[in-house]
Amino acid sequence: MTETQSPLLRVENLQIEGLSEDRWKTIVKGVDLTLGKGEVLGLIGESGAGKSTIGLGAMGYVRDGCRFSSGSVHFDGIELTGADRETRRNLRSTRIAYVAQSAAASFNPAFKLINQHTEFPVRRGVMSREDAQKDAIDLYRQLQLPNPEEIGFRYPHQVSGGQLQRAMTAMAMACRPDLIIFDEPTTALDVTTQIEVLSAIRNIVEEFGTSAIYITHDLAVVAQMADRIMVLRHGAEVESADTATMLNAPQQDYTKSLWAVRSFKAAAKPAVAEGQVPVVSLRNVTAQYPGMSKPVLNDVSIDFHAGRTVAVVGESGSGKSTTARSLMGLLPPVSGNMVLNGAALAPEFRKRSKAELQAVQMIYQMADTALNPKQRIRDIIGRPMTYYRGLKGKQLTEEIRALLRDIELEPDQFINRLPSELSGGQKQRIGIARALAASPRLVICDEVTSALDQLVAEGILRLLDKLQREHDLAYMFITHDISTVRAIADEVVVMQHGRIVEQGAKAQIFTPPHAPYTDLLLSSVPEMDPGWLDRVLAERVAQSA
Amino acid sequence: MNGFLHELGKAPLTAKFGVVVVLLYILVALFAPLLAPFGESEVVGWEYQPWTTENWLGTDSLGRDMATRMIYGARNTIGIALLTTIIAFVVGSTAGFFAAVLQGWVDQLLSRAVDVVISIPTLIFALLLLTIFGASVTSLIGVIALIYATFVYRIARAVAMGIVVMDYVEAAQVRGEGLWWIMRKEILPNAAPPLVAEFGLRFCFVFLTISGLSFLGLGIQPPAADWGSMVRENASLITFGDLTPLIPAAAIGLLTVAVNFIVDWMLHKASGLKT
Amino acid sequence: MHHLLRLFVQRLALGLLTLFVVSLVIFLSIELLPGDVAQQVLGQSATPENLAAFRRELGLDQPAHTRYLAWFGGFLQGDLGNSLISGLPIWDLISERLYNTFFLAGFAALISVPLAVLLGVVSALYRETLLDKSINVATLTAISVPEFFVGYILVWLFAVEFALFPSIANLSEDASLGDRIYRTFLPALTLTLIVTAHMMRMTRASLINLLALPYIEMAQLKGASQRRLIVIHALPNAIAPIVTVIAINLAYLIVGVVIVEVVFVYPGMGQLLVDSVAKRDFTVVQTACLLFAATYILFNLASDLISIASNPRLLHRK
Amino acid sequence: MKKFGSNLQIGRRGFLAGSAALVGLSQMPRAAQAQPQKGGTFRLSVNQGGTSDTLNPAEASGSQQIMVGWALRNNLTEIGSDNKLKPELAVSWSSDDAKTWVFKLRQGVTFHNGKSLAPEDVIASLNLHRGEESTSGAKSLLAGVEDIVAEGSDGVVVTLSAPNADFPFILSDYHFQIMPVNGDGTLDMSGTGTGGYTLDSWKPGVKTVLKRNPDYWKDGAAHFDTVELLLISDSGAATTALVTGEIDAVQSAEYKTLGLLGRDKNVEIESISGGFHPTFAMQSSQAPFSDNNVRLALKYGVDREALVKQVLRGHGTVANDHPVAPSMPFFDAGLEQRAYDPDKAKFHLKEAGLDSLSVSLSVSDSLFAGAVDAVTLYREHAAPAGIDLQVTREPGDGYWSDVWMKKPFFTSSWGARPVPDMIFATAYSKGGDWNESQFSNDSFQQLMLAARSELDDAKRAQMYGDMQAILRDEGGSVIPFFRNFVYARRADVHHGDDVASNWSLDGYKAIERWWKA
Repeated sequence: MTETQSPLLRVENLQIEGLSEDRWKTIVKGVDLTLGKGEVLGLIGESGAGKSTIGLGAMGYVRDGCRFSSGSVHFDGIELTGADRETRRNLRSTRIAYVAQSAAASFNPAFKLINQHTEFPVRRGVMSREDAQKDAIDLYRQLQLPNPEEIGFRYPHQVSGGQLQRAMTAMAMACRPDLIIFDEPTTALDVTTQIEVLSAIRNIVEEFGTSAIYITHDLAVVAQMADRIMVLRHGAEVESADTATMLNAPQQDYTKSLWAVRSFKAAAKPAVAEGQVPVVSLRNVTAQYPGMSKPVLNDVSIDFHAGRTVAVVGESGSGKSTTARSLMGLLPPVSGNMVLNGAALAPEFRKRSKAELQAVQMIYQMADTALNPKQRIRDIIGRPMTYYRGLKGKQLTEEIRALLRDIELEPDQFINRLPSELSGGQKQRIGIARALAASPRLVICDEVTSALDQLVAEGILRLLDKLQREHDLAYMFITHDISTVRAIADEVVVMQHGRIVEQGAKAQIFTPPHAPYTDLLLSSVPEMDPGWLDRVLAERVAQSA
Repeated sequence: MNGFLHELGKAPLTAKFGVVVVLLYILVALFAPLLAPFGESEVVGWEYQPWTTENWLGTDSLGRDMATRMIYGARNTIGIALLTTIIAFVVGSTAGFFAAVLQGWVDQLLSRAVDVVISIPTLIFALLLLTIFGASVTSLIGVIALIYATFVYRIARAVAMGIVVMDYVEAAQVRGEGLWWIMRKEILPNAAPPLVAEFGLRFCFVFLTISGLSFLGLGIQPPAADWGSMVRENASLITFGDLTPLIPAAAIGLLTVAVNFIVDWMLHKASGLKT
Repeated sequence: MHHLLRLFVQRLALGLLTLFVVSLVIFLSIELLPGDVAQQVLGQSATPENLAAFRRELGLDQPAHTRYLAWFGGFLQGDLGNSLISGLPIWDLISERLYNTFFLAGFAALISVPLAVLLGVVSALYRETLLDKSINVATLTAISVPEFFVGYILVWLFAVEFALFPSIANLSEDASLGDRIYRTFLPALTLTLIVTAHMMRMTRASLINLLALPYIEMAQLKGASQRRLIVIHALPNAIAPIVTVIAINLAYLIVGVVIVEVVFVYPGMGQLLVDSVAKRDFTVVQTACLLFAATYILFNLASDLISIASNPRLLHRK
Repeated sequence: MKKFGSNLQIGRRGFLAGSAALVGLSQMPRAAQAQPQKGGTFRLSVNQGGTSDTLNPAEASGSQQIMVGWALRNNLTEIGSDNKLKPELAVSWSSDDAKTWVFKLRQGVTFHNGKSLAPEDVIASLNLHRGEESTSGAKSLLAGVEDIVAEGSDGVVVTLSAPNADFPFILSDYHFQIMPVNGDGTLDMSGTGTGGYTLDSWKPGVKTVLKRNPDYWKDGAAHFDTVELLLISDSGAATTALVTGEIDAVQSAEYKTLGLLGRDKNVEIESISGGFHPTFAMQSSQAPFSDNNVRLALKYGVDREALVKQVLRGHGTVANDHPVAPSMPFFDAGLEQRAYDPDKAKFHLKEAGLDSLSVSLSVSDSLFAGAVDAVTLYREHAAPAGIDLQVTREPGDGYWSDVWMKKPFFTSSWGARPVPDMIFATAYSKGGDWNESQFSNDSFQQLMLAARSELDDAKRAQMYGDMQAILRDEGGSVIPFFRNFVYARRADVHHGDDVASNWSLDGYKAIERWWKA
């Protein structure tokens, strides 16, 4: 698989510019790469590294507002950056195909999957409609889609995310192209789904000997998929090497720092004293959305103690965020109760006193939607202080400045900014500051790091840990990311289908034997070992046999 | 203001043209008495005199100076349309935000009431109300504002619905903030850009509606000069190929085109599309 | 499909409720109008005695709610009542005008809807080109001038200068379809100019909005041409907003054409409604307004249903 | 133009002769027209009326109802093209004391439904406007009728409570159309008459189609095969349609486009001096108009010459705040003409104890071409006198029911009447149906009654002169001018040597009198 006699794709000194604020800015700064037939190249980097732009550029495509400024892309002897539209268009589907990050958004909602699948094989005259449909069903089968005979006749919204991603891979394969660009195909998926998609993609690429560029920000994923890895940063190559070399002996500091990200671990805390009253307790909480037949939360009981972190982990739809919403009073439980400092907490937030509202604060996943884009930092942080604590004037300003220093942002620089003038990590810090401004007892952190690059996320985790110690805060830490749980949790709650599957101290949860679901969850987390995917799949086959 | 000028510098030519035209109209409207060579309804000569240095645009059917009538027309027509649109927006957006934040029965009640008003033909409803309240400028403004507030309500509600689901609104709600605060501080600033664009469009519609009502004799009353009536008064001349009625109509058209250019530009900016 | 049917029934019920409230609003408005039908009919020769006699004859001496209920009762049984003034059954009074109104609206719609969609697609396809900008400026200008002015210009051009079409729509009952089309051409063209711009701009905007979506990029990356991108991949997803704006404009063609009727002396519903308001002819106003409101509601309902039918996510649930 | 005034010789013998009385009306001399020809379709646009107009002559008020009514039906008497009273369904009439009038009916006249004209038809048709229950607009014209009875098979005897020398004139009023009685004694108001046309379709507010009555009794009348009468209230649309040849005649042409219209070789403009006049009527029973000084101030505050020039483009003559036109019998030429005098207006305001006056005058374009312009100019004229006259423009449809006689100060318009008594009785007498200014003056009232029974013309002229003076000095209406009837027709539409000046369009009888060639 690694021989590269005559490269299929040769990219030389590729430069791409993007229009930003009415100025052309270089976003890809002279990248070279070659890709042999049947080879899989992993492109890895943080957001803004230019991975997708390079991937699309390799197809001779730039998004609106971008342009090729220099360099060349040779695909099988054809230079694409200067080729006319017609030439480039005719290569697509038949010789180069693309698999997008979000299959749900990238399938046209108006047509059935199979019609989208067969569109270009038929139009380009590769095969007849009937053959194309038969071939699609074969591909669906090969990609282990359930009901391969029928699934193509559904509309995209009727099919789950993991299945759509496989259907999209099948669609990319429709004309048996020479090259497929995979643009973060599993990023939006849950880990247990991801593992299925990864194995499906790998198998089919191997089967047809297709060359591929696999774009991701996840090292462990790329380790499973790629023959070679190229690390990108700020639109330029940091280094590239074959997968084993790259994993074991990275040369550049930046690469090393990426590899080292997962080193943070919060220091252990003393166990909870006997008889210590939890700050907040959920007792047998069952919640249901109005008009739905089944409860979304079923008999959930969790205690939150001051100074300790409860990590609530689970996949999408497990009810972890719903638990937070119940706690916030946004979804009042239909049975069970909530307790704050030993006293009953009103189920609905409108019925809660100011002090009760103050005690429980929330940090949201998407800092972009959590901060009012039209308010300045001063107002965003200052309002809870004024509202709950009655701070005004000079005292208020002082307090805001102190808090900004606490979250490691220079007050003079940031106090009058708008959220749009901040980076992702800075926004999340402001989100944290807004929660802290209320002087809460319990802070709910809802996937606060999942939208952030790893290095930035780690900074946030460190900050949260520091603040917890300083303010003796109780954290409810909602996440789907097991490594984050390992880093920060004191207690772990594993949820599935609105129920708690397993809960207890971190050490206890991570030490076998696990509950079956916990086991699945833990074993599905990719590891940096290139052999991990084969091993896990083999183990699972063995278990089910 | 500097920011605006900066933005304007980068705007397409159509938007610059729009801004210049609108500013010009506003200046003319504000300084009408200073700019106009004659009194608003002063008879200065014979009817339909040709263009001269004294009567720049000639005279109208009664021998009043056309240029003067145009200038005062700007004041009456734009002033009334602007006031009407502002009232419609204040009332409509307040109600729309109200419905979006509170939802439930408040939303249902307001939305159904708006359904009722919208399903009655605009012109007939205006006719009924203007007959009830009399065809004065005050009732004209009130009635048209009420009718247009229903359209604004729908847009404001839709925009606010998109904002209400944002986490920062939820954060403010669970903080315990009151309704007024949420509407004013969380929703209004974020709803403003689409509403401002809408304001431009609605201003044009109000403007045309008032012209239409003037045409039917229900709008601005003589001798006040307004462009709709001026077209109407001289309309039959078109049959004979006379250009006089074209002037006020062109003034109406030019303003609406200009406003639309600005709106297009703002919508384009708001959409974030590069092409 | 059954959730669609249920939605249809729900919306229909809501529509009927809206109509009921509309009828109340209209009734109250007419009650509030200065003077009643008796005064309007008897006019200058009104004396207290014959006013009273007249009111007795028309039942105007009854309290308001009794009169409303009487009308409503009749309405429910399909009896629209008689014109208070001429005493003729409402249907005789409005049927021909209603036909004229629908004819004109239909005529204008037949020209304007395909034209608007076509222009919208073309300008989305060639966006930011000279062609797109010309279409944009032309349509903008058309909606920017008052409709009576558009009417007069067309009269001048087509009736006076070139004498191609009549300036007034002098219709006879037994006119052939061709004659009718000939005589209503100018009003239809006026309406076309007024409504096309709105629909065209919405078509263009909805299409261009979709162009930023991942599935359009995907189609492009699959090798779709610009034309295919717009017509095959984007247009089906833009049906909902386009149909909504078409519905609004079709409703406008039916209910909002008083001014065009005046300019072209077209015997439609608008003029009758205006006359009847002036005469306080409650039954005529009420019937006409309800017809208009029903038209509006039905068009909206239809556009909602088409939007749903065009959206597999709503049509086929999981 | 011939001047009238001295040659008024309406003698008793004239009436007794039963043929025609001289009605002094001005005539523009005109070249003899071609001989009438039968055939063709006459498409005519009128501008008064609405969708709810009926064929009931008691409710007739606008040109749509009147012209259709006169195409379908006849009166007992009519004003001819030469402005003289002529026999119509009555071949002759006579009276000895001006109190008892005997009308002899024309023989052999049948209604469209085949029924022969009989006294019962005439009696029922006239009684429509009499009695307690009558809601007719012409009720006051027949208020003096005590009894109407048949005399033989062809006579009708009308007994008046008081003498009225003008009674045969009164019966030429458009309300008094003769309709057949049904078997049950009710009147057939569906459009059946003795007129030159039968009703093909009646769509008020839109279009009325009439077909020629082949059996019309009148000679040399009803030439068109078909008549289409359209209601076009927008004068611009009507003018355009005339220019483009889609209609053959318009009821009134806009002054402002007359010059342009005149250049069109296919269009003929008629300007007929008549008694048509607008009034700015004040409700003189109400403050501030109850003070005659206020009324005088408003009368002095209008520049009549300017209005005639600017609004009528010269197609009219100045009026003197009374409704008797120079073209009418008994016009007092010796009465001094009131001139525009803002100082006098100011003086009268001061007399009324006012420094300034602010009043609102309602007007609608549908009243007559240039109505809004006239009021707008009036506003400018009145301003120097300290009168702030606000122009309230009202919608045309509904003006007569919502504004006229409802608002304190409004514009109105009056068609010509053949004799002064008719307009005095209707619009200025106590109890007159259309006494729009609520004028109530005892000496005026006495003079009016006395003049009716006075058979000496010199004395009558004296009385009518006095009445004109009373109205000029005390009346509640500002009457600025008498307007010519200005209407237009296609050049291929012709009329006889004379054109009646009592109404527009040949006395509203163009349908019967004109032809196409």
